[in-house]
Amino acid sequence: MVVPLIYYIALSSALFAIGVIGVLIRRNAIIIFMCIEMMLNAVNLSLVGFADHYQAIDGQMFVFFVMTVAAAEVAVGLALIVAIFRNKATVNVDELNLMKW
Amino acid sequence: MNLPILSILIFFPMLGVVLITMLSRENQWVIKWTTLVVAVLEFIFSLPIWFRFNSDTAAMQFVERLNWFPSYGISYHIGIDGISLLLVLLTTFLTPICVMACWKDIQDKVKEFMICLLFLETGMIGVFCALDLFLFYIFWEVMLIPMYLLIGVWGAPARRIYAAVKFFLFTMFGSLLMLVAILVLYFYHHKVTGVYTFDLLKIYGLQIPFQMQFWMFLAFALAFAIKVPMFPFHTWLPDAHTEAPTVGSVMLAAVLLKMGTYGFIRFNMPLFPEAAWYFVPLFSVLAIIGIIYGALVCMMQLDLKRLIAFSSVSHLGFVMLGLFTYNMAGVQGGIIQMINHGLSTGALFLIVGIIYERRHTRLIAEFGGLSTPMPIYAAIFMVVALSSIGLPGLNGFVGEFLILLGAFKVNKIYAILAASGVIFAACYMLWMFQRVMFGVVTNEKNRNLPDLSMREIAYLAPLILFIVWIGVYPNTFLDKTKASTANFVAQMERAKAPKVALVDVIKGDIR
Amino acid sequence: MIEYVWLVPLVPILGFLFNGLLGKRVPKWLVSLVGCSVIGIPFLIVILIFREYLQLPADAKPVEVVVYNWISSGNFNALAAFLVDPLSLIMMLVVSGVSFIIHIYSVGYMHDDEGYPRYFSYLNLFVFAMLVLVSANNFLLMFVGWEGVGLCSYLLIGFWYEKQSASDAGKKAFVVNRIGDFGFLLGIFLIFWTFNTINFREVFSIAGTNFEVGSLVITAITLLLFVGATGKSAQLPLYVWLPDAMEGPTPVSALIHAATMVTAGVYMVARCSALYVLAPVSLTVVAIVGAATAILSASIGLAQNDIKRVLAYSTVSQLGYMFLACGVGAFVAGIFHLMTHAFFKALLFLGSGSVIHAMSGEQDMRHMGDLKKHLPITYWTFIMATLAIAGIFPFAGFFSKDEILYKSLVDGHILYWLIAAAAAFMTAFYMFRLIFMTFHGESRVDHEVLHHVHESPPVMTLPLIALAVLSTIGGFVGIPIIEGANVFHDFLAPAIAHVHRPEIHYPISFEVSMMVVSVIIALLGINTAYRMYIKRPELPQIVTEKIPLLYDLIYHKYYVDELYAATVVNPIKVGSDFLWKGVDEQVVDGAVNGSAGVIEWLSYHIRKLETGYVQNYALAILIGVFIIAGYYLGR
Amino acid sequence: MTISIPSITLSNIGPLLTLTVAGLLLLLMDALTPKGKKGYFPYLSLIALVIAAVQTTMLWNRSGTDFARMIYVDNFAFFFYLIFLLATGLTILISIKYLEDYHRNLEEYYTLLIFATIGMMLMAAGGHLILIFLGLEILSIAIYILAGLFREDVKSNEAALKYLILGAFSSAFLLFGMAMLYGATGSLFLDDLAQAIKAGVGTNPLLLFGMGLLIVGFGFKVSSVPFHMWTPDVYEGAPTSVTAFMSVGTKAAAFAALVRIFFLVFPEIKMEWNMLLWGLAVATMTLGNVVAIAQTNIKRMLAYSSIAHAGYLLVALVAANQLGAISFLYYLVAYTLMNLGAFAIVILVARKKDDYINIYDYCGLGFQYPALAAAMSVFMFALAGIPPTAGFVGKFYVFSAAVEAGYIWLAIIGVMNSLISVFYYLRITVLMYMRPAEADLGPVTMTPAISSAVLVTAAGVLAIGVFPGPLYELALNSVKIFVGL
Repeated sequence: MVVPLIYYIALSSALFAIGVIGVLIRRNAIIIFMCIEMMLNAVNLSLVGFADHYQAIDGQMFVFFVMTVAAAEVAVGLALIVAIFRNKATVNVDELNLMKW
Repeated sequence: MNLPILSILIFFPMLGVVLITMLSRENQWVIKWTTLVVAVLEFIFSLPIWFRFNSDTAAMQFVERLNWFPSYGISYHIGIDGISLLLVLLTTFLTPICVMACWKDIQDKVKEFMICLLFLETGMIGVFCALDLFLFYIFWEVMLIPMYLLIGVWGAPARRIYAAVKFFLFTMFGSLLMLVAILVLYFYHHKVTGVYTFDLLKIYGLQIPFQMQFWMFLAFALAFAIKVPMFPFHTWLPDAHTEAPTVGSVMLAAVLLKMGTYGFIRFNMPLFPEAAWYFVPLFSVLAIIGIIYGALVCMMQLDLKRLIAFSSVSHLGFVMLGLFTYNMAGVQGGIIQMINHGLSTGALFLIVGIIYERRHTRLIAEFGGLSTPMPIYAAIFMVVALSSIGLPGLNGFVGEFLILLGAFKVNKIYAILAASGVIFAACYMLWMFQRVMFGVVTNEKNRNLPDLSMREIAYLAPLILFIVWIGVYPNTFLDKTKASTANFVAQMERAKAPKVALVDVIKGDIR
Repeated sequence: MIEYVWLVPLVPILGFLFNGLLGKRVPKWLVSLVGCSVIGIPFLIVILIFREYLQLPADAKPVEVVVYNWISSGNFNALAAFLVDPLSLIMMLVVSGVSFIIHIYSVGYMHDDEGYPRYFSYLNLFVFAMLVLVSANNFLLMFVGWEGVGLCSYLLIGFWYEKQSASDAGKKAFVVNRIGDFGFLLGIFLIFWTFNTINFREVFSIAGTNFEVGSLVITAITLLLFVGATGKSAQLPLYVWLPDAMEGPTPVSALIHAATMVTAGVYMVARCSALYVLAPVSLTVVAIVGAATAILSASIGLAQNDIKRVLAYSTVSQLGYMFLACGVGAFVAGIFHLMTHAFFKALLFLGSGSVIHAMSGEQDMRHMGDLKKHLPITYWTFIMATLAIAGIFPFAGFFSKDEILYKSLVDGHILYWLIAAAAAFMTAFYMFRLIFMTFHGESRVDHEVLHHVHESPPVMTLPLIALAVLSTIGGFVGIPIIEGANVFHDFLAPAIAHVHRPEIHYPISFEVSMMVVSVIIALLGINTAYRMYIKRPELPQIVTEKIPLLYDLIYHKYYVDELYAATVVNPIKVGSDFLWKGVDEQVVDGAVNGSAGVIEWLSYHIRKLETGYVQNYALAILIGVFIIAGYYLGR
Repeated sequence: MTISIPSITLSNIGPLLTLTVAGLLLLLMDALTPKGKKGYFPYLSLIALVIAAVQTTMLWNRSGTDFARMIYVDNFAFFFYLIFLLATGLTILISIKYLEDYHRNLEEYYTLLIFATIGMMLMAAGGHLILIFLGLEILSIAIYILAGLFREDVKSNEAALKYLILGAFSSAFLLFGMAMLYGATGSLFLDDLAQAIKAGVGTNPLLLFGMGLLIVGFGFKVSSVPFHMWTPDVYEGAPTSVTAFMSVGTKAAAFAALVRIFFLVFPEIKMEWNMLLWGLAVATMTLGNVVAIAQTNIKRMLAYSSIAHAGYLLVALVAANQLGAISFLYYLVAYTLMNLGAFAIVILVARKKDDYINIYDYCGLGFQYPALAAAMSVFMFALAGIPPTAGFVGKFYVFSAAVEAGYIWLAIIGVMNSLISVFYYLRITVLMYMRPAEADLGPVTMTPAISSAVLVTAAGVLAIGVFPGPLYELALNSVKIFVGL
């Protein structure tokens, strides 16, 4: 059975949206990172879907790079969160508003 | 001998700036003398353009042209005609006077002050010489900076910063729109001729559709009207004049304001002749409002410099009225009135500066009866005040008369209304004079004011000389402008305003 | 010599420069010498020119002397050039002559003043301007003199600048004159754009050939010029400055505000007679204004107590006569009266100056009386001048005044005559009132002052005597009735145009009887004054109490100053204040600062969007995404 | 089955290689060199940058692609290389003293700068969306770390985290956009995308949304409204030298990619995006300038100013003509010089660490340190666009481009915005020259490195302001690749 392209797009969009909402509403920095991961993976899904649709390899190749980058970002992110936790004993993004206006 | 004389004039003060930069800040005396020498030399260097100027042609003279940025059509193109000749000379003439005038006034940050002054001179001469729109714009903007610093750093303590910033922003407001208009013009020129150029003389030949002229004229006019300043764009002027140090006020009044009127006659009118005709009523009425309004507001002023500032609004109204007549008398009157205003108002500011230096106040009420302790001062003040109110035999009259004569031909109502400004001028000037100079000395501080020193007489005397000279024998100066003005008038006569309703122009459906 | 006519105005200006620049550094006698001789020399030159002119052949007259091209722009050319013709010669003679006499008088009068050199330099400058005014060959150069004399008048009225009233008066004079000059200037514009020239003779000849009588443009020109004349010559409605001008030193009043400057308007109208005759409407206006001024100011003169103010109102009134003469087309009569008036009014002022000098500065006639014996020369010369102004035969005023009265009747209207006659009556009355109050009756002088009362030194009395002679015999140059005896008339004729109207010849008896009538009127006036101030000194008091309202009105000069203050001066002041504080600071500058304010306000509020919460920022990004998506979906 | 290995010319990526080697070398040296003896690191980095720059100039005028069309080898890329190298070099010069003041063993700083530079270069040269994305991420991750460099500083932490969260968030959008473009055309090569669009995918919604999301992603990097919110906070919190680097480097790199994509791939469907960008440009300029007025922290003020400058650059993008492309390049050079110069002064005036970064700390500077203040004035006037500085010429080009393309209103809004900007730039000069110093803030210590940075930037700002010709020719040469304009 061939899954129509639109399904991929719909699913990935839905995942992406969930990720976006997560970023917007969760207060814990780590969960926010996880939501961002979700957004990236949503994109990965659509890339794979398109690659399948076009019978081309580029899309799938892209996925690997995205995963790598995501990992790197999270690595930096976690390090930062650790540093912040040391300084402020919180990872709640609400409490990070020293700078404004 | 083919010295690039205008370039020398433009950049010689910069050389002075470099020189002064290298001098020690401690040694004020050396700095002042150096500046004075540079300024005087500059004046001497500028004399050849007077003597070697050919009055029979309207063409640009002493033209220099270098490719500056050829692929963009920008060239270093400078030259003068009869109109700019006088203004360049006015600038070089006034700068040494200003240096002398600030000799004692400026004790603080002398080095920077002198640098600003010379820098300003470069900018001003550049504006009057530039024949390339880009170059013109550069000079036009560049001279804002030294003037801004002069007002802001050495101005009167209370509101100098407000005045400086207002001056800068207000003037820049207009010139930025002009920049857009210049660009539009530039691309239009390319569209029509296939040539990219900012060269004014080339763009003169362009036939621009009226619709476009209309907007372009407005954009240019805004820049110049602010600088002039025409009502209702004048409010920066009283602040800037009042707060600026004496020399700043002098330069501002004498030269900077002329850049606005000069802009009209050099750019606005020849570039957009049809629109220029179309706008005659608007601008004449604004000029007349400026004349009367300025004079009336003058009457109630409590501050000497503010009063003179408003009188500038009034006087420049005359100039504008004259330029918008597009006939010989009016335009020549306008040009000569530019010079007159430079001399008279410049002198007035110097004169006020002299008592400001002694008393550190500009309030009219603080003075009174100064004629008794300062008779020479009184005499000079009187001559200058009379020149300012246009007494025949002094310079102001020649300009005002020719302007009104020209205006009368265009529209009698304009001339009648504008001439009433002459009455008001007498009112405010003489009333001010009375309050400052006449009566008995009531304020003890004024009792023993020293009269003018030799230095003060030395720098006022040349001004008085020219005030009388132009009044008695204006043809010396009128002759120089004759060919250029005739050319300008002929140029304007070739165009006529199309008969279209304003609404249609704005809507854009005139074709 | 004629070609050196430019020396006539030039020499005084040398005096101005000398006294102005060096006066403080040189001894007083040198100041006096220079000050007087720079007036004396032009007087001599004028006399020489006059003689030479008389000998010129008719076709060489008049002479124009071009010095240089003053202003030229396009086809506009204003030359610095002088016109020598009968009218200008008469004027130059009168001006330089009277000026010379008054300069000499001033040497005595101003001797102790601190500003002695300044005084002479101003006075010299005045003579320069006045001579330019009367000798110019074009309207613009005339205007130079016109404004120049206004300036000097300003300077000299405000000579004692420490006195607030003096500087006020000077300013008022200048500003009111400027209003008149405004009209003059517009007139010049109209002349230039009508005739393409401003040269007198060219204008007049073009006007004569190309324009009909009653032409609108000529009417406009002449009316505008007349506005100038009303300002300078203190006619209604611009006469208000002249009485105040008495704040100046008395010789100045004599020279500027009696003999010369104020007559410039009359001179100008006569000079432009060729235009005025083409504009009957303007002539009527001139006549009406003249007549009205004559009667109005004469009536004010009735109730003034300041000796100089009486003379000032009398001057205004006499100037009204001159304009009345011009208005009925009798330009020569106007000029004739101008000349005789210059003599006797200068004398009156100088005489009053002598009185004031003697009285240590007192000017109020109520504090005088019985000065005859103290000041004999002054008294007798004063009497002669008064008889002249009253129009008693054979004093100079008789001839000129009678001519005006006569002309106003035959060429004008019976009403003019009635008004003029009434004014003549009043003139005689108040002048003798002045004489009686000052020189006769009981002495009301302070004892303190009385000690110092003395006759003036010769340097002051000699000018009085010279002028007295002129006031007495000056009229004989214009003897009426007898053919050929009116030398003055014949001499001036070439320079003056005539009104085009049918010649009506009246019998000589009529003319003679009118003369008699005019003398009778004057005598009546004198008699009334005599009765009121000598015979029954209590009478004036009774009269004033009987007509308090009228008296009050006259005493307060019809409240004209107050009226002007309320209707013109104050509204302008209030309006200007409103323009400044209301319009300029609030509206115009308010718009400027307001737009800056709006941006600043925005700045302080938009920055609040930057909350510092990272999720809000993310939301902004999402909103941006929605906007973009919305943009694509919504198109 | 045959595998065709594409032929590659390594010298085409010579500058990148040099930097990579240098970066790795620095990492290695960091581990090997004992503490306290690492002072030569910045100079080593500088040498690497200079070598890269030389290599770039030697590559000049090469054209085409390499590495299987992954990399563009063209003057456009080279021009940007030079901008990046210049920016990095200047950043290094102004960093040395600043970092020493913090007494921190921060040698990885230089490595990270160099890696960030590599990322930027990849963005400018990338011929494939993956490569652009990778470049972007290399740059971003390096900057996340740099922003959080001062681990003990809460502000620095906060800035880094904000930047990271939002950066990743927007990267996701960018990526989604790329995916959509892929979906619409079936290729990730820019060339192929351009071909496909020319062939008429036209207004395929996937394409449009993809393009829109690219705008979001790059808009974030260039800090265009409404994706700009991070800018002030991050600029304020990050170490000043990093802020300086970010403000010019990231922006230039993102614009390089944006310009390359929009001018190469999307010119055919200009109608689909120009009005959108018109709106963004206006909003960006206006917001940046207006809000900057209210700022008293100079770093924050410069942040808003950088938002505004992004707005001006977007104007050039909207114009979408050759002049627009040229103005991009010119403007970015000018901006690099003037902004880095300004930040150099900010670092100097801040004395030790970031002690004095309030604008009122500039009071009286004009007569205490005339040369410093003069330089700052030059930068401020340049940023405000007043002749004869590079800033003016840059704006002049940008607005010329807009006028030429017929966007006169955009130009008018642009110039009015520069008017607003004059107000706050001018305020710095007001404070420096017209207000007396409020307190003695201690002496400003000038080191040769930072002085030379100030000198180079100030001289550069004036030089290319007065003689804009040569740079114009160079830029013209670089934008010839955009045949669609």
